[in-house]
Amino acid sequence: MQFLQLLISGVAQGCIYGLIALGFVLIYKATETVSFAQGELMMLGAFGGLVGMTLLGMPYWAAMLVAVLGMAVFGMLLERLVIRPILGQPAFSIVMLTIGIGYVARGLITMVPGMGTDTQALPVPYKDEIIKIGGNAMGIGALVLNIEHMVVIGATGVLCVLLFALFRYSKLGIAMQAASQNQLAAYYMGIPVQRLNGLAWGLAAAVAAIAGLLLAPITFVHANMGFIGLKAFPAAVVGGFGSLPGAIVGGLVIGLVESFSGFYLPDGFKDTAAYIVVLVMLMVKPNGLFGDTLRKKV
Amino acid sequence: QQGISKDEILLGSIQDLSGPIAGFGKQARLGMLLAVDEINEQGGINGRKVKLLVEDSAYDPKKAVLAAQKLVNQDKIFMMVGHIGTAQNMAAMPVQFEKNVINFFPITAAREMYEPFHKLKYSYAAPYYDQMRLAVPKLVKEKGAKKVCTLYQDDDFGLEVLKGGEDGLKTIGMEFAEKTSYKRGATDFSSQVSKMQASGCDFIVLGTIIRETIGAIGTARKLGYSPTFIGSSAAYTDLIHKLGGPAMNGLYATMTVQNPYTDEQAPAIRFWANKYKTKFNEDPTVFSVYGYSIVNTFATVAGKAGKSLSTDSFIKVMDSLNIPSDIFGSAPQSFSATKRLGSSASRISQITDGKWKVVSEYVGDPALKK
Amino acid sequence: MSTQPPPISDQPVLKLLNVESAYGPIKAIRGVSLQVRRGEIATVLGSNGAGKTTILKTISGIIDPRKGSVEFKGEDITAQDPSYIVQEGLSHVPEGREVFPLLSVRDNLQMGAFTRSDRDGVARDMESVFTYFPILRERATQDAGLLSGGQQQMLAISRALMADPDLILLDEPSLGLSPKLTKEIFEIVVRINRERGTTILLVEQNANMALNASDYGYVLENGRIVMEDTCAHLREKDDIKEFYLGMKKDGVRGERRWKKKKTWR
Amino acid sequence: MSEALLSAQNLSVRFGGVLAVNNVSFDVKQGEVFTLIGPNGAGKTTVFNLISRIYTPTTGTIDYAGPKGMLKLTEQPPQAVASLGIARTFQNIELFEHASVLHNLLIGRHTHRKTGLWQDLFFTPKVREAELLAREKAEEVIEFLDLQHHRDSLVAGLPYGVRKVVEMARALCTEPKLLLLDEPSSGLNVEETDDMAFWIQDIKNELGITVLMVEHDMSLVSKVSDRVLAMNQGEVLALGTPREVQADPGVVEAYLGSIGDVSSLRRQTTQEPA
Amino acid sequence: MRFIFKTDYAQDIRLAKHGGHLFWYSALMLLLVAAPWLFAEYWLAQLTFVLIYSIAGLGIMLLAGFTGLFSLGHAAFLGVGAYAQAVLTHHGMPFPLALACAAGLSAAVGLVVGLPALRVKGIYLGMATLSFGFIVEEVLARWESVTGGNAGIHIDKPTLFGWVLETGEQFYFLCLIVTVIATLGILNLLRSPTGRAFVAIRDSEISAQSMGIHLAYYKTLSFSLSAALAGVAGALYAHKLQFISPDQFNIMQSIDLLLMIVIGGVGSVHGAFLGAIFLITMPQAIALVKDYLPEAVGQAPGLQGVVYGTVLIAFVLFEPMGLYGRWLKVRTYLQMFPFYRKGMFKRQKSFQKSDRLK
Ligand SMILES: Nc1ncnc2c1ncn2[C@@H]1O[C@H](COP(=O)(O)OP(=O)(O)OP(=O)(O)O)[C@@H](O)[C@H]1O
Ligand SMILES: Nc1ncnc2c1ncn2[C@@H]1O[C@H](COP(=O)(O)OP(=O)(O)OP(=O)(O)O)[C@@H](O)[C@H]1O
Ligand SMILES: CC(C)C[C@H](N)C(=O)O
Ligand SMILES: [Mg+2]
Ligand SMILES: [Mg+2]
Repeated sequence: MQFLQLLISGVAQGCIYGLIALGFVLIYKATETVSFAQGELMMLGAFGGLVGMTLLGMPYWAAMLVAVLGMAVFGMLLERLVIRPILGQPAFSIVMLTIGIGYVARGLITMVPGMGTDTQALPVPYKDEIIKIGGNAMGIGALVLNIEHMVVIGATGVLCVLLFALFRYSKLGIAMQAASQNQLAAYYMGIPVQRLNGLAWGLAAAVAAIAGLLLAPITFVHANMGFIGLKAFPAAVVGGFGSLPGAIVGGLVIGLVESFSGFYLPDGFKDTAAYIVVLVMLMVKPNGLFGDTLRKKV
Repeated sequence: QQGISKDEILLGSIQDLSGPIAGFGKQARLGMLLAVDEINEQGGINGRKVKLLVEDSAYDPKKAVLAAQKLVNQDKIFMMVGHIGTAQNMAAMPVQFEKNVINFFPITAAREMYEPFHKLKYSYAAPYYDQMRLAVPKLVKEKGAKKVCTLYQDDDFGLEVLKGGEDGLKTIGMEFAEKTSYKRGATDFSSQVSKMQASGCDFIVLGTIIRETIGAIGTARKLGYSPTFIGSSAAYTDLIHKLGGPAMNGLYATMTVQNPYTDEQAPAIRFWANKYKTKFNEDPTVFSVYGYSIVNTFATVAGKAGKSLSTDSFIKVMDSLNIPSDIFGSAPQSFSATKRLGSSASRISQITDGKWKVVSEYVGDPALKK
Repeated sequence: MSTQPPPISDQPVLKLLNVESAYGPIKAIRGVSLQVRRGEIATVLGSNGAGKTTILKTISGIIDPRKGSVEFKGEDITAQDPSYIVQEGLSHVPEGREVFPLLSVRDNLQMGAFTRSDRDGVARDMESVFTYFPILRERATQDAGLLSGGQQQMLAISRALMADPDLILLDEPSLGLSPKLTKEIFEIVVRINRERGTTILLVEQNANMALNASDYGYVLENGRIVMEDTCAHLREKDDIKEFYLGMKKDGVRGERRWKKKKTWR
Repeated sequence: MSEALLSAQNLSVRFGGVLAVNNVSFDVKQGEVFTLIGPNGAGKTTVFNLISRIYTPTTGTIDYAGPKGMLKLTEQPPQAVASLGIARTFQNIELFEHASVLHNLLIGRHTHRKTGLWQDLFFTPKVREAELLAREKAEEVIEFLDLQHHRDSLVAGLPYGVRKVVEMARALCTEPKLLLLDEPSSGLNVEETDDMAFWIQDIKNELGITVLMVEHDMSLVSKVSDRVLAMNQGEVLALGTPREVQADPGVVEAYLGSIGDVSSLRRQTTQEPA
Repeated sequence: MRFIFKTDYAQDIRLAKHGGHLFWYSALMLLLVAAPWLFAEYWLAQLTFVLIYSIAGLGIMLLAGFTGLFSLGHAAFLGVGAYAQAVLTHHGMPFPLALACAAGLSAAVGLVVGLPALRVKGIYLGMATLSFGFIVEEVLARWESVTGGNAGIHIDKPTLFGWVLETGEQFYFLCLIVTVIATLGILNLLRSPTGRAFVAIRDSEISAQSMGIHLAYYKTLSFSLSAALAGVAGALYAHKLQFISPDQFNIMQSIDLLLMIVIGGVGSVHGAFLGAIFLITMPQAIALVKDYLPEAVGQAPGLQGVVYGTVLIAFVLFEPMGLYGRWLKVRTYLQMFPFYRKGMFKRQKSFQKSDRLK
């Protein structure tokens, strides 16, 4: 029973990592950059939802929709204003840009008086509800499923399938990958690289917003909530950066390892488990579980 | 004398304005500003206006040092007041002491704020260690708890809580049945809580601050696990019940001054709270009170030190000072040339119906510590 | 060639006027003017570093010219976004292959047809490309980055054909291809020109092939056009014969150790 | 021109479903120019990659007459290949793009470094001396290949043809015994190909370096090669003098095609553009 | 433009390429030596921090700028150096010896981290180093018997042969000497085969290998050297700050180090110094200015993050070569003054290519 409960917590937490990792992988597949701003976009999305619900008094679903669409537009704007001018520069420059964007986003939110520095709760309708399986009449010894986690798990699955289909089967998705692999050739093929990039960023921001909104009941909304992205990186790496199913599997691996090491191993292992797993993974399988093993052909 | 001019006293403070406990830092700063404004409106201290410079450390010791260097060596402040954070204070104090600048009433309840002795250290906050050492055995006995466990933040703050709890339990012949910890910023406590549940703990000492307190209790509630929880004064904040909602009811925490609710029974507190709210358009918190009291105490002492205010004359007044309980219900404090902690006493409070209620008298003899 | 080739009209499809492009402070082409008529195959000859690739890149918008203008089908496309230019019906086989290394061969070809929306036409062209280069069909699911050099070159050419363009810019299509394939490539190029009326601007080191396949030729030296004429005429010129076709009067080895100065300019 | 400098026996390598090289054996004799030809995808570059240890053969071995006698090349680590006196160029040109030509050549001198980390850190007189010597050697190669004009240019801005030469220069800087050239003339025009032919001959005759090359330009092949090996689909098709191999019907069929006259490409109409 | 007429190969390997260099760098040295008498104490302390960060910057520049390996966990080496120094001097080891040990220990740790670097690149390497950074931080926090855990430890003033460096000035000179030595070492490396091998690996691993460069050896070497420099910087940092705790060496510190060289200019030794100057003065500048800004902005928390991020974005957008790149352009402009043409530094269109295939 204990084991099962740990398994469930691990899967739940793993899906959270996986959900965020999806955003990383999405941006990576479409633009070959690692976005350090993904966590911050998530934070902005959550704040968007919060403003919608508390200040503007919108119902949950409306606020959610507005926040996600708003973030999609924001992502595209971000691309237009900040990323596009240096499109084509080495990926490293763009990575640095995303770090800068992260700083600014965190700072700006913190600057908002009366809101930025505080921790806030997003009043979602399903908060604190749980499902119990088994156990006696009192519910003692039952397996506990948390609705908040179930929602995350469901959303992660759906998003993963959608994104996978986009990149595998749609012309647009393949073109995004093409542009990221060889921008020059993409231009030669008439692929509107800049517009696709804008789209990719919009999509990434929307995915981030979804992640932020789903996470909000679990971690609360605050300026530094994006730092959880630092745990999602290992998830993406373990799965193999660039593989969408890999992101989920990686997230699950990290979540489960954390859950079990937190229970069975001495203190301190839970917090470093993710990183130890990454190091071990990179030694054993340098490109992750699902990453493509490629060498330049000369 | 550095920081004192004909008509101005320059004070410095370092707060976390953009880091993990920015919520606290901001409130403390506002509390200080309120006090400064009140003092200046009343003509200042012996004709000198008070000027307060606040720097941001973002809860980062290195930034705290840089900020301290700026305040001490560049702006040449007279005194550092209400600097937040243990590690940050530890890092900044050498810079201050080199220039004979007093570290006055840092906002952290670590024992290092008055130990080992230094003539420039003054602390007002009952240490987490003493809070837990005294409150835990008392509450354990009251509740008749069988197995006591702890969940603490693995940093200097959490360790103080842990040690206090450990030493307190020793006095009643118990020890922690399970010790679990987490890293600052953690959001998932399921395995820690499961671990404590599995070992059958019915009393949990929390070395947690805001989100972690809520997260841990929330996780337990969802698992249908409801032991007695007690936190330190770091968890004594209105944010706990505001964010955590009804699930937080029943949580105990040690504290000294009361959280100033704007609809508080006591008129003095209510008046003050509303004044604060009118000025800053925000509800005050217990950290606002800390900031406010710190500056006021400074003003009292500086006023007594007279026109020829200097570090030495300040210390002289300070070392024979007795501060009675204030409107917020702080414990009486006293200082001497060897005793640099105002009081180690704290009381216990509990969340009932979504609000902190004081449930005990001060425990701990104020004269217990040297 | 049995099919009656469509006539070459006098209308220029592509017109460069006084174009000047540079890489930073280095001027690569200086005031180049040329035009390609609808339906013809034109070629640009020139030694290494003469600026041939630069001309093609300028046309397809990869480099913005400092001066001058580029006109395509009567529209000014100077310094336009390259993807826009391709959508207008111009496609470019770049120097050095430039395939999408991590996409399959089939996806690479699909990307060639990115601007098209007629599925049937695309499928048909994919078939014909596979008949030109059967190896591509064999490797359709393999990552393009793993193909051999020549196979990648085949892919790059095929990809441009997939766009079904009005004008193809070919930058050294025979690079790294076997002698047999080189000839086949030219046959294909000519066939596409004759059958579909696609206009072609060709840059090629294999001057013999280029001059035979093309209708009109330009000779580029140091970023300037120094000679232009019909290929029939160019084939007869002594300088061309000597420097580009390698038909030296004296075949004595070692004699040309010391390069002769080129005569024109 | 007698004993084998390099001898490959029964080399095979498989990538997934593709048998890129299939049971290939050949000897390269000291002091000759040995050429590999074959249709695209025949496995020529793969043979080079096997020799320079970028790939490991599935089966088969390569023997090489190193400085200390015969050794199994297939058991050497990749970075040891250069110090054994084998240098190569790449089909797609792999230069240090953001460095100057001179810098590229100096990196080519790496196998001849005589100083260690600590000496380098303090730039001892010994390092200075070695640096000057390396520079002199590099200058010799620059002289040899007529690269004076490009000495200080960044590789990224050089025309394709010049880069080919720079890559060859870099390989020569390692002072190899065996030089592997992958399509040295691709991207060069007739005149430049001629120069390349002279250089290859000079490399063989003046520098005494054995050359193994892959090449598609048959005029160059016949001009400089002593022996030619034709491959097809990973297998050996023919081996012999250039003339013999070119006459081999299999080679003509798979590789050469009916070259000869290309005037058939010309537009057949009378309509001459004005 | 200045033309240097070359008559001798030795000219190319000289550190100072011409009289101008010699003059300006001597002047700079003179200024640095005279600094304690010219600057107020506060600014001297800042200058000391600049020197310390420059040393760390040189290290990460060697790794990222010259070998092309980006580390997201460099603060760990800083931490190892700092703690080694703290523990060793506490046990009475004299400063120079402790410094050497700190450097050595960091180098050894760097060697270990270098091992995964042999197999992974780009983002994977970034994650490996990031993970490593987290693990080191945790070890520092958990190994309480040695490191004092999260409570942090105090460091004594450095003693040189029985002579205690009491004042800020003395410590400044110590840092200056170490910095000069480190800089000369790096410059020497860069003009010798070792440095060339690093740069070769950065540009193309496959050709570096075919030139006989042992990738594994040079990558680990680069990691070790870089870590050693970070370790030295960490040791000095510990003395300067006098108090260290594990969270001073967290991911944010690592990112700061990386930002430092990006803003300074990746791939130039100057960049390390300019970046360090920037990193130290920027927060100071904000702190100085914010008191004059309107309350709502000046006192708002988060201002620093916003300014910091904006400056970083601005650099990447407008000056990808960093401060040093900007300086080069200004210099060229001045040298060519009447002949400067517009568009000379106009950025060319450039096109990204997958770096998964390097
Ligand atoms: N990226 C670049 N940066 C700087 N200069 C360049 C760059 N690309 C080309 N050049 C210069 O521009 C001139 C023309 O180059 P271009 O590539 O157009 O020549 P080409 O005629 O195509 O030569 P090749 O036959 O070698 O392909 C050359 O002198 C070259 O040095
Ligand atoms: N790393 C690899 N993975 C999978 N297939 C490969 C790999 N390397 C080569 N091949 C395949 O092996 C065959 C031989 O390739 P190779 O590059 O040796 O050809 P080549 O003879 O050099 O041809 P070209 O003249 O076109 O350069 C090709 O079909 C190629 O697709
Ligand atoms: C304000 C407190 C929560 C600060 C905490 N006591 C610390 O040590 O940093
Ligand atoms: Mg070209
Ligand atoms: Mg090949």
